[in-house]
Amino acid sequence: MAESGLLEDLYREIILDHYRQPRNRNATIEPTCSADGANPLCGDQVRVDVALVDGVIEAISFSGQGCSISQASASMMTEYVKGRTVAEALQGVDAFQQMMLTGEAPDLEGFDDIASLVGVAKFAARVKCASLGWKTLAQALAEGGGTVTTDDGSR
Amino acid sequence: MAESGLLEDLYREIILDHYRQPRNRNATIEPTCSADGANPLCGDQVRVDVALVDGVIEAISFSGQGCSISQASASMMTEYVKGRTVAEALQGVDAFQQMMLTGEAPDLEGFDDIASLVGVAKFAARVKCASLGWKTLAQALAEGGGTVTTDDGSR
Amino acid sequence: MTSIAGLPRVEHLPYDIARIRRDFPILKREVASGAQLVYLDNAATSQRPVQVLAEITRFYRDHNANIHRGVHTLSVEATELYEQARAKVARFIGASDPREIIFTRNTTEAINLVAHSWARKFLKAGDEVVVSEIEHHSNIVPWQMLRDERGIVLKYIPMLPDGTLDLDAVQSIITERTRLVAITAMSNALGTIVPLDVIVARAKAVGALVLVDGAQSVPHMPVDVQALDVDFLAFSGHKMLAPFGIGVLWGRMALLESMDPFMGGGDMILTVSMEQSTWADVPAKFEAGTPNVGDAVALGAAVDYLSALGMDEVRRHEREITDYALRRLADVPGVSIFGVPDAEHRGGVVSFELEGVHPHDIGQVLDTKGVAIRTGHHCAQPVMLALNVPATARASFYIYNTTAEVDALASGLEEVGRFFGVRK
Amino acid sequence: MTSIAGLPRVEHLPYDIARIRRDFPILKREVASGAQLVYLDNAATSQRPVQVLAEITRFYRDHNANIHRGVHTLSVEATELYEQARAKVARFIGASDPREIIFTRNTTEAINLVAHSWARKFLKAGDEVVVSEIEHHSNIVPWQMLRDERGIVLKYIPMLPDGTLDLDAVQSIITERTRLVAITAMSNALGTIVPLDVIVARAKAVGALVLVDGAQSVPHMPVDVQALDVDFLAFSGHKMLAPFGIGVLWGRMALLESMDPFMGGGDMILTVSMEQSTWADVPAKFEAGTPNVGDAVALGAAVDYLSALGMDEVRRHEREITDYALRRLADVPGVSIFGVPDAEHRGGVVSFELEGVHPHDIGQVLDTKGVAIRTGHHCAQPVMLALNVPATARASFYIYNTTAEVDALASGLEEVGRFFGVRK
Ligand SMILES: Cc1ncc(COP(=O)(O)O)c(C=O)c1O
Ligand SMILES: Cc1ncc(COP(=O)(O)O)c(C=O)c1O
Repeated sequence: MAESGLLEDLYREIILDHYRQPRNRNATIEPTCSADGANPLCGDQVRVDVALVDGVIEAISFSGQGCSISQASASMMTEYVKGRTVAEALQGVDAFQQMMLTGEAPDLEGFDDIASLVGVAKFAARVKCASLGWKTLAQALAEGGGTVTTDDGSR
Repeated sequence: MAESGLLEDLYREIILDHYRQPRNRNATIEPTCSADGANPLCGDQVRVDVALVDGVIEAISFSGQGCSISQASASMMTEYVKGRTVAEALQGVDAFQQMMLTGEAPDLEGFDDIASLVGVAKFAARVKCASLGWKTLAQALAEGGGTVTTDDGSR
Repeated sequence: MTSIAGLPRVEHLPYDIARIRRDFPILKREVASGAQLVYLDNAATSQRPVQVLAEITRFYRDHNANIHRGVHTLSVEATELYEQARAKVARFIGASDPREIIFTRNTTEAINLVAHSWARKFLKAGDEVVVSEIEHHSNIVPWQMLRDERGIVLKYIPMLPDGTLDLDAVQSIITERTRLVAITAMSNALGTIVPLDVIVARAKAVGALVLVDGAQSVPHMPVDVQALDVDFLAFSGHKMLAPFGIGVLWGRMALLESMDPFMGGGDMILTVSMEQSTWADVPAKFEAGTPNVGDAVALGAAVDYLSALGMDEVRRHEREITDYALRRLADVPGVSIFGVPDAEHRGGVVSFELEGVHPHDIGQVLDTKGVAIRTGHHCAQPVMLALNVPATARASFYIYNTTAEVDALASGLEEVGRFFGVRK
Repeated sequence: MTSIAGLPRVEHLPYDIARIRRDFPILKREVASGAQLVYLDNAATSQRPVQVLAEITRFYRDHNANIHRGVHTLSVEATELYEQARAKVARFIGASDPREIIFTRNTTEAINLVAHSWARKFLKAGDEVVVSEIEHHSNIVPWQMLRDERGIVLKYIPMLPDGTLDLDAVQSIITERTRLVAITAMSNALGTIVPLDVIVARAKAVGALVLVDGAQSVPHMPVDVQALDVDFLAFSGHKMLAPFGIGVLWGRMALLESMDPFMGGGDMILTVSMEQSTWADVPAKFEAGTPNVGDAVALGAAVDYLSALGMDEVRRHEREITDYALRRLADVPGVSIFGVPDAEHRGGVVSFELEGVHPHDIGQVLDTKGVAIRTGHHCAQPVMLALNVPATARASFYIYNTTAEVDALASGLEEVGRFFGVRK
């Protein structure tokens, strides 16, 4: 069916897998920095806790609630950045944002699962969901932590 | 020409005559009551002064500026009410308003010239011009005088 | 000013759903997946019939001009059409005087107008404004802004778990200090029909005014401002077959006359000098600048369309569809429905959740089946908070919806459940 | 949010008046007398081309939905179209960021928004707002209301007898206490083009902001907010081929961000709880409630239409017509023209009087010839006061007007003179 094709574009199996069995969700870690993110218009909320040791993300946890896309994306994000340096993590954030903008998956080591989210770029309303975990991570890594929102006043 | 017919419907000869030679305009009288009227959206202004003796309009004057319709109508009004009782004058005001509403000339003694304004009823935008003098007269005759406007907030 | 008596009569038409659907060509549209549209997002905005679209085009193609008291033919015609639309709207809601109809952009502007022009003038610190917990943000935020600016007290009539208002609390919450009760006639999030009579009675008893948010009631059921015995009514054209960009504030003439203007500008003045200006009469006083003439005229056509169907019939149809939907969705595994269980006390709005699936995902999957529903907080975050959910999925009906479309929704939901692995 | 870079390019079209006129079927209309319409009331509102009307219909027939972040196809499409229109408008006036475009109902609302959200927040008693004597009421009354409410000082740059501003006075009137200069780019009553550079330079020198009322400039000449170096620009869609009901406030992003919301309601919030709400980002913060999506999209089409012609060409055409009209009307017995004598310094607006005939009567008689002009105070009573006339007659031109239509006006005026017995 035509519609199934479209659906599977968005909801790849790996995404549903992360949604049903999120990684690093509510993990018990001792965070050195944290941030909260919200997409109030969908009701998506996420908190990202990071344990940084010598510029390397030793441990990470996310919590919150949201749609499958936002939850799966946050789960994949934690898997990707764990063990990487802050610089590498931020590069990942950039690569992700770029993918949402262009609809093309980047050629980045370790990004294979994440690349399954490329289909989201076609669904303008969902890009904010997918980006939430990543933006919140960037916020946590930035000086001071704090709160981000993916509602930029556009509709 | 079709357009000429329409035009002459509005601007009957008798109207133009009153416009060019207004009666009781800037007459010197000793008023017992007065009122100002304005149609600010056209810039029409009129003042009506009345000398009442024992309930009879002994003398009347109007002044101000405005389009041919408002001036001619005020002029005709003064001719009509001079020498009549207040009750008769107010009956005339009613009859005039009625004519503007229905587009039919009333069968009233002394109303022949005034009936030439019946064509105005077809021109919604001009009804206010034609009514100005009459409304101002009614205001002058009412307790206290004062200011009226023919802008009723409609367009 | 056009009078109500001078309006042409509206011919009554039998309620023929096939004919009605033909008036809405968009219903034949396919979405990206190739599925045919099933439009169930009517509480957000309705679709527009060809009659209304034709009226817009006709206005602009044949009569377009600015209405500011022009003397030329087009301007006279445009003015007449605009004022006729005002009279049609007045007749539609039972107002006696067309001048009591103020054209605004939407419900939101209508409520803000009252907050600005009435409340800022007449309320002082400590005065109470009462709203309810089931209000749309448009009937909350203006009062919060006023509270923060002027120190009025804002109180809420609480919502019970079934989505109705706590009517017992009405007596204690509306007090002698209450100056205004601003209340929705129907919740857009849950469909709850509010028993306005109870609230109006209490408000009258304490001498408070009543503003009704009719955004969801005026499009869907008979509304008569005289019978309601309220003071203000706000609603939006776009939810009742008219274009975006036109809404209405109705108010009692004496009240409107007592109020200050809202915005300043052309057309709301009597005179302007460099020193001082004086205001035009109602309704012009509240319609600063060039109004949305074209869409007001189209609202007149929308009102004619609804009147031809008859608002009793509209309500009957929606009640039937809603009743069917409530029963049909209850059978879908994992679905729970929020709000009152019977269609008698709710409008054509069904908010629900599907166990284990976020509303956003429900909406997305349904979209691939052509089924358009709304997901989110529906601009009613206090309701979401009270229900303890981040968002809901909402299907909402209008004159053209069919039971077959409800079936499409139900079977779509079954597939959503399968897709996300909801256990049966 | 749609970016400017992502917009399709607009193909340039040669300025072919016959083709342009075919896009406006209303120009073939006859008025009651049977005469063909000669529409010379463009400063009040323009006519709309078939392309714009088709866009309205297309939007409602194919894509209509509420844009409030819906997940279904129609809502996504409607949102895209709405945001694309925002980007088109941004490109049209040289704004770098589409988010700087706030959709309002009209110029009047745009100016009131600044008075409410910027001035009420940042100005205190004694602060000065400077306008000019040739402003439209929409750029006077909001400041008078603010003055009466907050004790700001309102000052006027005087008009000289030829309808231009007294530029010498600019230096002394705009002072160190001036916080805002709100000034029209072109007078709607006289057509005067204001040398904004002089005023902007002085405003900058004292650190005041500049708001430009572009209601008459944006439709008729190239306008680039970067080049103008101003802070706010307000204009109306209905004067530039778009429908009624849609207007624009452009503002510098940092300014817009610093401002309070205008109205409260749906879509301008980030979160709402019963206790407190937080605001959405610009532009949503200023667009409370359901926006006029359909007419915004149509404004996008109007802007495309004008861009295809090229605003330089539009201005050239109007200058030619105006030049012709100034010369042609000067020959009509009894006519005197107000304002600057050359078309170089005026827009396509010619205000005049005819000796011994009230403007109202001029307009009425011309109407029977099909010639539609505006008569009255043109919402600029201070100008009327300065000219010492109760009203004027005004002809105003747009892209579709021809010299033949100017001839129709002139011969119509000759007949008016004969009819009312103006001596030759
Ligand atoms: C110079 C000027 N400013 C403001 C306005 C007000 O525009 P609107 O009525 O569309 O708000 C107009 C329109 O007549 C105008 O010409
Ligand atoms: C109950 C209720 N009130 C107010 C509104 C706001 O209407 P608008 O966005 O047209 O101003 C809505 C629309 O969603 C509503 O459903």
